[in-house]
Amino acid sequence: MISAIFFYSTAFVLFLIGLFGVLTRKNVIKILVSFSITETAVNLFLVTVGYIEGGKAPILTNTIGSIGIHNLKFVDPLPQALVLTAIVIGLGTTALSLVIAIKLYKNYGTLNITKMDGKI
Amino acid sequence: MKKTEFITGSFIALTLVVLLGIFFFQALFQPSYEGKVMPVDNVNLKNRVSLHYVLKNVNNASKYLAMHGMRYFNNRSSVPSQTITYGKSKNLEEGSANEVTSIVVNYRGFDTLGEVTVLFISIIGITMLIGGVVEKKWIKPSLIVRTGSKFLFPFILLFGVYIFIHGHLTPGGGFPGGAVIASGFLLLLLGLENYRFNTKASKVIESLAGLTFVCIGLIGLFTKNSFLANFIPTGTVGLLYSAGMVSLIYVVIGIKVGAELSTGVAELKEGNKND
Amino acid sequence: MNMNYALLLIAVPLAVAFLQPLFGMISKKFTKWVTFLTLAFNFVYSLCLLNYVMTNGPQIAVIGNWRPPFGINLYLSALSLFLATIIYFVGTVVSFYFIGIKDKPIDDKLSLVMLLVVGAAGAIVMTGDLFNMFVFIEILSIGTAILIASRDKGLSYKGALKYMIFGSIGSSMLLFAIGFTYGTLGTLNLAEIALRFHEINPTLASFIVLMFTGGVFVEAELFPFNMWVPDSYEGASPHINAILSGIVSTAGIYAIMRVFMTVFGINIGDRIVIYGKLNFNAILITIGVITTAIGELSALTQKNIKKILAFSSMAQMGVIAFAIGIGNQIALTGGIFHLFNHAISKALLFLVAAMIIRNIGSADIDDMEGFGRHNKFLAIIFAIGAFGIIGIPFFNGFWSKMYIIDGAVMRSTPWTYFALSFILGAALIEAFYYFRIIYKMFNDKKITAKNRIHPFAYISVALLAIVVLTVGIYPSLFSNILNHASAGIFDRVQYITTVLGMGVLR
Amino acid sequence: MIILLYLAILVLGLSALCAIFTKDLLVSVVALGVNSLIVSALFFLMHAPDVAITEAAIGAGLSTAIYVFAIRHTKRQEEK
Repeated sequence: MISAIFFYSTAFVLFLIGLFGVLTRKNVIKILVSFSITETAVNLFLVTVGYIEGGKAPILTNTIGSIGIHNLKFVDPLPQALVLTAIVIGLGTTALSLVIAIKLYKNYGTLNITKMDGKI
Repeated sequence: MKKTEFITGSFIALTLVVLLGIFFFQALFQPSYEGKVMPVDNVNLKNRVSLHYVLKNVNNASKYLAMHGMRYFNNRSSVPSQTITYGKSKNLEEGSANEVTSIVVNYRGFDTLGEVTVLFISIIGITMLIGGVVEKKWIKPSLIVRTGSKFLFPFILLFGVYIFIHGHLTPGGGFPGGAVIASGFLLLLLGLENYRFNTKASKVIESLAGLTFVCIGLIGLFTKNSFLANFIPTGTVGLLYSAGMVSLIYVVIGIKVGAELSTGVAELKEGNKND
Repeated sequence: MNMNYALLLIAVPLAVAFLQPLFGMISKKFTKWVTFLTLAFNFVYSLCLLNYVMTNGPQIAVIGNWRPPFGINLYLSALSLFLATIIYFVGTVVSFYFIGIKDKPIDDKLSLVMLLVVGAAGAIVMTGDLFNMFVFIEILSIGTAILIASRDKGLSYKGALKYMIFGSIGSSMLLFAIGFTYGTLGTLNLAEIALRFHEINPTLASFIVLMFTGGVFVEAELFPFNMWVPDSYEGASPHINAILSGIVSTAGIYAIMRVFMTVFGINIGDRIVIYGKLNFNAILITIGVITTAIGELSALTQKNIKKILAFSSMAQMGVIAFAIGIGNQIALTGGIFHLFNHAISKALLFLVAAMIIRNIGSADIDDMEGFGRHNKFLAIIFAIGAFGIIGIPFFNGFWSKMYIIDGAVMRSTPWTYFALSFILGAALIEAFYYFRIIYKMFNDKKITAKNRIHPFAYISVALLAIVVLTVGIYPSLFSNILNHASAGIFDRVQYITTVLGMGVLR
Repeated sequence: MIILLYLAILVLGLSALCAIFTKDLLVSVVALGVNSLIVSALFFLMHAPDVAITEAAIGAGLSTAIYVFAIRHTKRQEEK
């Protein structure tokens, strides 16, 4: 089975790559792409918090049959619920930021944040 | 000059990022003799509150907590519970087979109301701010693309509806279902060159769906004395007509999210000439 | 009285907001009235609840019939309802002002967003769940970004983008904090975390606290996360700034108070110390001093009235963070009182600034020379608001700053005295630049007015000025509520037993 | 099986780096979509099918489309 440390490391490394992009990129859309990467990484981290080695997907089906206190086979469903919320919130934030970026381009004629300072 | 600036900037950012990474891993692997640490490899559901969500014995757990006090927190698994069998267990306090759905819509339904509001407000922001952006010319789609998108659209719509109607039984639910519906409209927007999305109708649908969600909550408040309380019998686990208001709310969410995301995509594609 | 009906405070604004697009098809003016009436209803209802809570002690409202550590609950104490009342009051006044200004095509959506922002801020101060707080913080930050961008100028889009970027960094950090907390303690309920937070390994606890700062410092305009303040305030319309300063930062500071003190803190002697390996109280004091110093010094160099008020707002947040860092009950009382004064006075100042800018068509303070001769009423009201912020004796800011100084002296360590001297020095600078504006206004110079001001605007600023004067002359009117409020933060056991039931400590 | 997983992680990292470092914004957005898709596969491996479906529909599908529309309204190449 796959260990949780593996997923934690992936999430952190992905988050750090995204953060590096946020800190160094100059293009607005590039910054937003970097943010999307960090958001994905945070979601990965949150799901990993609920990951149990050898657990099953938290859905009661015909093949699983029954669940009780002595045969808990599920991974933790609560972080998954949180991530479901976080993904949708991320989409809302991204869409709004992109519209703001479009309007910035219409106003300044550039997407480079260092070139915006001088104008208007 | 430009290059050195870039290199120093990257170097500073890299140092910051590496420091943060070391910090992360240090937080993850603390020695446990000083206090509780986050379990990495041996997570146990019995130490977490979601144990009661999975076993659907939250009401028992709150009675147990009121009776035993602090002892509950050290021993969550001693709360009386029952075995839940697929297709057999009846009239549980919460009746959906998909545990994630039961948390998203029922146990933590208030979060979902907020989440729907986040999406609503961001789409309102898009329609408000997009004014003055004009659509650019697209390449005219070929006959195959036009016919294919017309042919596929009803099936995609049907699939989206399927996903959110079965949200309490199978993976999926209102949000992915709505997203699938929106991708159907996206296909129409891309595939047919003179297709115009009806923003006004989708606005009405969206508003009414949102109002229905809050009204379901208010009915719970007035009949069961608590906002978003379940007022419909929960039925048998695993049947389509089960889980009480969960399936109802997920249908409403699916319609709302579908309308919202389609509006957002259409506005972003077409722009809005009148400011 | 059934406390579960307190949910109407959140459900009604949401329901009305969902209906606003339909109202917008009828008439734009109608949506503004709807927003105003909804917020007025919320204000009156929260006042009734505050009255009830003051006599009967803190209560909880349960959502979905799931009892607290398992479901989401609202915590209705004197503090939450007091701040909610302030938020709804400022929202009501600003929306009343908003009815008066000239109609624009986007006004129906703008009034919707305003309603949601005020509703979300009210939800943040009442919720008792960590993740629920995150969701409402997101609504607040997205709504605020839309409000900033709504002026439709290049600068406003820049400000909105900056705010969004800081908000995204903050929300990522907040989600990490939530993940670590849930993974360690297995719960998201604030009361249960408060009960068991000291079981966590101290290093991990410090990490969680540090990560949590990211989410709330953005809204609270505190030091490492306040780079968005100048651009956003300059870019936004001035009556939007009244919302930013009076409502958004109030909600942010509440989150800091509630989570850092009640939930992450432990009672030691007569003060609350934030648990963990790092001495986070000292860090908060340092952050407060740095924020105040940056704010006041930058305000001194500015010519644009919106920027001056923005930096001043940042500085006041620094003062409140200093009060929180001291952590004894008198300083906390002062902090809450100062938060109240700041919300009312800053809303007043921004609304008056909006009227002045509209009247003379410029935001530069040099162009305002002689405005006092031209329109005496507005200039006097501006002076009242400014005196309230500076803390001239017998104005509201005086009493709250006295409380804070009292608390800092009671703490009496060399570091506190050092920080206090900085805060007092900053207050002198603040007095200097406010007096400069007032002096300029009453200079003898003829100016020509460009636009007429709607009578509603006069009514709303007069209302706020009356509150400022009342608090200044009868501070004892609020002392009962304030004592209850600070006790609500301080008495952690009461918080835990109210939410989880009396039997929990058995 | 495990080799496939390591390969997926490798592609994940490469797509993230590509999304950040390339000059062409369209390439960057497509790399972001690939990134989301692989993360959604990881969600599935972690027994979170709900999250996996949502991530695939929203993160990899709609979000990419929105980015592409935004790039059409602005400029495709990152300027110096």
